[in-house]
Amino acid sequence: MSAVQVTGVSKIFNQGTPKQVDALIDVNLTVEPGEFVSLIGPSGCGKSTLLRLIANLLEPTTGSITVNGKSASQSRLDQDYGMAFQQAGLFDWRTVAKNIELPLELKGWDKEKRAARAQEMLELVKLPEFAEMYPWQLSGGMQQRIAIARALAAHPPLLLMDEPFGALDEMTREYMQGELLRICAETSTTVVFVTHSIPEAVYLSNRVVVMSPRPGRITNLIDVNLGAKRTEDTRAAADFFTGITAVREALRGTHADHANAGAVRGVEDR
Amino acid sequence: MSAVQVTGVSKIFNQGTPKQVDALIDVNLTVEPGEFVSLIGPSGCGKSTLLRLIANLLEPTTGSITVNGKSASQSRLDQDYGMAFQQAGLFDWRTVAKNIELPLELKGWDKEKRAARAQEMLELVKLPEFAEMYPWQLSGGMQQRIAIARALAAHPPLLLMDEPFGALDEMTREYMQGELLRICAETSTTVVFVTHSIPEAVYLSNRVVVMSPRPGRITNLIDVNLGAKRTEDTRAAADFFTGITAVREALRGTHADHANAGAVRGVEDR
Amino acid sequence: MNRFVRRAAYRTSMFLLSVVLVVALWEMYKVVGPQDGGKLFGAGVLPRSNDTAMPHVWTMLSRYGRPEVRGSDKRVWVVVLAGAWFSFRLSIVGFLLGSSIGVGLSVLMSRFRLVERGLLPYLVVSQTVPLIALAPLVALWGGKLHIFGFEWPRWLSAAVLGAFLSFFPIAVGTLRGLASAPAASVELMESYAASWKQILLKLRFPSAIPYMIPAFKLGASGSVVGVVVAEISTGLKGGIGRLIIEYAREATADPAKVFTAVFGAAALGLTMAGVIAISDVYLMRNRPKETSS
Amino acid sequence: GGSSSSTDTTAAPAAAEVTTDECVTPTPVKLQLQWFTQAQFAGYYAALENGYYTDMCLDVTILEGAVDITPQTVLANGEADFAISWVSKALASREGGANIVDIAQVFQRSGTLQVSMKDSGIASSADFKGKKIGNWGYGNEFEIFAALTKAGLDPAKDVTLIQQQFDMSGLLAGDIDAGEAMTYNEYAMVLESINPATKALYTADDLNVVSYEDEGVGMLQDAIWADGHRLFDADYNATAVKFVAASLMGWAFCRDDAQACTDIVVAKGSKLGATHQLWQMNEVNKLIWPAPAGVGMIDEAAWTRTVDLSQTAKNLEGGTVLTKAPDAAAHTNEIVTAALALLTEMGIDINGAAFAPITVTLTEGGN
Amino acid sequence: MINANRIRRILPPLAFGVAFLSLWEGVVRGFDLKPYFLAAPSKIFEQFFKNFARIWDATSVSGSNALIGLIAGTVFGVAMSFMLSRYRFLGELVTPLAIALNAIPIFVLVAVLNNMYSITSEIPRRIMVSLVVYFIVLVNVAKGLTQVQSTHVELMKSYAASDFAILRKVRVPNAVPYLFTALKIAAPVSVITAFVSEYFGGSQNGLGSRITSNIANSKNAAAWAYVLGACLLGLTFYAVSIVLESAASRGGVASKTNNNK
Ligand SMILES: Nc1ncnc2c1ncn2[C@@H]1O[C@H](COP(=O)(O)OP(=O)(O)OP(=O)(O)O)[C@@H](O)[C@H]1O
Ligand SMILES: Nc1ncnc2c1ncn2[C@@H]1O[C@H](COP(=O)(O)OP(=O)(O)OP(=O)(O)O)[C@@H](O)[C@H]1O
Ligand SMILES: [Mg+2]
Ligand SMILES: [Mg+2]
Repeated sequence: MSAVQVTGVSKIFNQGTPKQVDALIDVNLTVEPGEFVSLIGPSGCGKSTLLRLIANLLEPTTGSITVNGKSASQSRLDQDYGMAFQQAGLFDWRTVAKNIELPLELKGWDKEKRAARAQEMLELVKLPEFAEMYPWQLSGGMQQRIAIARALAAHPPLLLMDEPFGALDEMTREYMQGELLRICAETSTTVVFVTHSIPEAVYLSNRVVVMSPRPGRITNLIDVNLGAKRTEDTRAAADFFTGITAVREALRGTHADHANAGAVRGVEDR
Repeated sequence: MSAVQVTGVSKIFNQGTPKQVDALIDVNLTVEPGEFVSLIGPSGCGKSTLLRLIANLLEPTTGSITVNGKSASQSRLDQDYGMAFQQAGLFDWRTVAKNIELPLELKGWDKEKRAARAQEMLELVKLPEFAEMYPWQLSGGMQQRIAIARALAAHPPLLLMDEPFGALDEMTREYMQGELLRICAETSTTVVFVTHSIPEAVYLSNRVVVMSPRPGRITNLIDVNLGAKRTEDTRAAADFFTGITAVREALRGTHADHANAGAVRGVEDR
Repeated sequence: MNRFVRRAAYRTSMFLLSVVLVVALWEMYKVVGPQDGGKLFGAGVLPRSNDTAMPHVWTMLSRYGRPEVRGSDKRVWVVVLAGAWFSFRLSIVGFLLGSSIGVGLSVLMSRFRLVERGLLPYLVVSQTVPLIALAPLVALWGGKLHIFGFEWPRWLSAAVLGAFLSFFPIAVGTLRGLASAPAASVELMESYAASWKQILLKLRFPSAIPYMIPAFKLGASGSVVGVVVAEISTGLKGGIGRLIIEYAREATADPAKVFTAVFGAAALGLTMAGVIAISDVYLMRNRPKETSS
Repeated sequence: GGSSSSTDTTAAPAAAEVTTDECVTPTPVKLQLQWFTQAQFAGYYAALENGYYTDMCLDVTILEGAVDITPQTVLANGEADFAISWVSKALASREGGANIVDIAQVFQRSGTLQVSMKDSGIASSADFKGKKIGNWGYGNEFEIFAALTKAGLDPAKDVTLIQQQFDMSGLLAGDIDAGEAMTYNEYAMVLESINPATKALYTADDLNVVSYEDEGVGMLQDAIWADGHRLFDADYNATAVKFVAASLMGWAFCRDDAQACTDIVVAKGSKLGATHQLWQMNEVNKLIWPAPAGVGMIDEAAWTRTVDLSQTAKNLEGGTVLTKAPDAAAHTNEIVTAALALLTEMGIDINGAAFAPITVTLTEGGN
Repeated sequence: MINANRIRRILPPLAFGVAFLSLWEGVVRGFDLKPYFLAAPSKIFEQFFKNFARIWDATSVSGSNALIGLIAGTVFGVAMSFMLSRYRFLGELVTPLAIALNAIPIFVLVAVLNNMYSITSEIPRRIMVSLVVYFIVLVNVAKGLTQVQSTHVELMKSYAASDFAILRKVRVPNAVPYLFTALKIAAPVSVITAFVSEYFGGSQNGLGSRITSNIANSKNAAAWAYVLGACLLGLTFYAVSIVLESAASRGGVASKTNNNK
């Protein structure tokens, strides 16, 4: 049974109105359990939309999606996945530990169990001493780690991440990538990961899904052969650069008219 | 005569108080005319401080800085340089053309001359038809190009840029890097460029200056041998990856304790 | 544009609908409410529903069409409109006065930290001085001013009190706005060797506008309140505030009349807010629309 | 401004010789009233309208009053040349340093009533105990304090004092037990209202009226006040004589033709109804006429009573209006005597011995 | 230990205040201004301490009107904003009205309210204050309840959270700072409204009525002693709301919820 099964999915916003947007057309994707898949593509190609569809935050216009063999909506109700976004999205008014406990609270866990799990997650992200601090007292990288801890707290078999490291500087970002890989390996989590960065996609993934816009669709599926265990040295490996070049080539096809792409914002999205 | 000459410069903030920060210690750097130099290093190592010192937005605690053989303050008054920042920093209430004209206005140029120059710069950045639009109607990449046009409008011999592409997505960023190189070549401008991205530093520069924090100093000067003309293919070249690896190695030395670097924000910078 | 018009039309109709609802509630209460008031949970919170305390809406409206006093050729609506127009002009003067003072102070405070530290607490204190104590004083002192042949007209006292209530939010809002210019933009201007004045005019003021507009809205309604209180207090004739007490004197016999003046005051406030809203649209026409939501 | 010293006032100066030369430039004069335009001030408006001031070579501007306008302060500040004010209030200001002088006592009697419904059983001020007593505030409540003091009641404890809004609805709605009413104004407001019990206008029979004049605590009311300092200036002094003379002429005119005076006041923009104004005119006339000693003369007995009451009547704050008796310069009959001489010369009846009030029928709402 | 920073913060306002009062006193004495024109600060302070008990009584009358109105207005404002955030149509219906009412000099309603209630009642004054406070709170809190980060809402949805859970765990905490901002604006306004409401008659035991009656009797120093009381009352309200606001800002809200457990 595959972790995620997307079959013939299209998503059309504002169908039938002058503002109709064909965000995704006939997308098929299978993610195996334990796999790390990245979605990459130019802005507006539908990466976030696809992720939201898998998360059942949106309903597909056509096609079907199953997560761990269940319907997407059922797995949302079962809290089968954790989510993380570009903004860490922590709640300023909750301590770090209480932030991590949030999904558990909503699952109805009792207090001790929640606290124990939160502490466990804090150790996983190497921030055990920050439990009682508030998010705004932490640096951006630390906040992002807390967000990941929150996403993982309920031990979801599936992690959905939308550009979680977009706001970090490159050095912190590379460090966080290593951490994410370590954590996912430890908990054997399946990950669907949206990114704009080619090296990031290549470094993290088993497979890179390249998408193109207007209408959004999948153009390439690129396997990355960097082995299961990736270290800092991987970033200097020839295979790493090969992967980067391959993804760049695939992307270049989707990206021909970039010069004035997106053109006039006011015209495009209003 | 070198374009920028930094000699024995230190910058200490809040000297003598408990909040003293040794932002830069004994920095020496020479930038030749027409050269493209990148500053890279972990957060807080003093990259922006060094750039601000060259721009005479700060005074060095010790040491001296000359720009084109003049004192830094004189060259600021002479508008010998243009500046660009991470945020394009365009003024929302001015049209694109008026944004580009801003430095010229402050120089006291008359209206026709300003308009002519603005149009010329818009052609340089390949956006001539957007003169009468407002910045917020343009995409991020286009805004950044306008910011570069503004920085270059007074034909300064020196361009100082502080993470100008930090806010762009990777695809746009790579495109913008190409544009910047083209423009600087056309106008034979000297550039001092701050970045967090290793590939960016390598792709753009003749020389990469690697810095380390606490106290901020220059640890390495890495020459990049990619030749004068860089194309999209350069990004797949072996020399490019060699450069990346060299810079990463140099950086790793500066970066040992990154795990909880920046630690508790509230404690560090307030 | 089309969307903008539709949105405005929708909002207007919602507003009208809500007014209709309020009218309906009023009339409904007149039917079900106790004639002489009543207690709820032991407190006399239920108003009287008799025709003296709560006249019928149509009584109030029809009062506009009848003469002010018997034998007078002036109808109430003419008088109320004239009063509102009179107070409107005073409010505008007060508002302009208040905004120049407010903006001036904010520039001064943003230029000199010392002034900000020394002055700001007292600006707050000044707003706690009850207007009713200040009004007679301003009227009194104003009359003492005869500088270079300038005679203090009586209406100016009311305008000054309007200014007194409007300058504070404007000063505070503008101060925040002036400080809101991004540090990078300030550095950019400095890199052009721009003077303080150039930075103020070309950067700080334009970036302060989004902060200034809500401040000016508060200032405008403050000016209206100041003028109306001053009219009541100093007896300035011709304005809506004065009309309210004059009509309130007759509440015993002609209860609908005072409502006509109260609605006049409402119209005055709304007009003032409308003026600011229009300048908002004008000033923000070239700004990103996201911020104006 | 406002800095005139008051040390030179032991007695008011004598009236100046008034010469009735050809009028070249009329002397500008500002008169500050204590309330809005209404028949209470009809004499001044009549003098203005009928040209009596102009005849005296005065160019008079009448300033209306308001909630927070204190006429005697306006006068002391030089914002007005003369002011109309009640004696006790003005004396309080004088004690506060305002050098103002009563130069003509227009109203000879107090017109203040305390009106209650017949069934409330308030027949005299002694019955105020434990009641909610309405008043106008702003210094118009001193007679109530005097009456309470006389009846041995403490205003802070034995009664609840309520400031009335600008009308009598507090009394009619039963919120207060007795409302302060001037014979010429608020009393009429009650009589212009419908009695829900009878569905007709209230009549005097429905009401209990306590008259402070009759209770022996009446205080002198509307008087013309002048700047004591400037009275030493011959020009101002002469102006004062002419002003008082013309004003009293106005009052004499109103005595003889209440309807005409009412019309003048209504035309001046009073917002009160016409029958109400006529009633007011008639009642005001009753407070002025007949004036056996001559209109405007200050009756020493009434003056002394006012001063005494002001010193003994305890107010809400436990203090009295005046802490000591005012000096002799606080009032003078010199000006009014000179003015009356002028009027007598012109053949004007200054006593109104034959004055007979008219009968005014009130209508609903006073319209 | 008094640190230099603190002195630097306190000194300018202190110096300014002393200079202002000295100038005032100097002008009054120098020009020998009469008290009915301008009372000297020294006289005002003298009156303030002499009449302290009475000023205190009057202050507590006006102050309790302001406080009760403030509390009632806040409660109704918060309740209404919950309704508005729950029922969008209601929000669209009421918000323009609230904005419109905010722009008008609403205190003139006292003239009408005094007739709708008893003139002897404090209720019209309190209603007046509540009305003014109500709209300030309504507009702000409704904003706080609706302008939540979309990330937060999506996150909650991904946890299959109910609307009620989103309200409780996202919207309400998000609205707390907005509520305190509203209170900061409303607190001084409530005091001012309480005074102005006394203008239209009613019980004569409040500050507003004391001030006007002392002015009417040319007792300016005493009037300004009451004004001083009024200023202190306004400042107290303002200070309390500032303290509440800073207590409610980020860490404060958090540490409070923490202490509650
Ligand atoms: N709720 C919506 N209503 C209408 N259009 C939408 C909506 N959400 C997304 N779209 C449109 O669908 C397209 C795909 O959007 P999506 O956010 O998935 O792109 P993306 O690949 O995530 O882009 P980015 O890299 O900028 O995040 C875009 O054209 C966008 O404007
Ligand atoms: N105005 C200032 N006052 C006090 N300390 C400062 C000031 N500006 C910078 N610093 C300190 O100087 C050090 C260097 O700062 P700088 O901004 O130059 O770093 P950077 O290399 O640009 O970092 P980043 O990559 O985060 O932009 C930091 O520790 C910073 O906190
Ligand atoms: Mg996206
Ligand atoms: Mg920097």
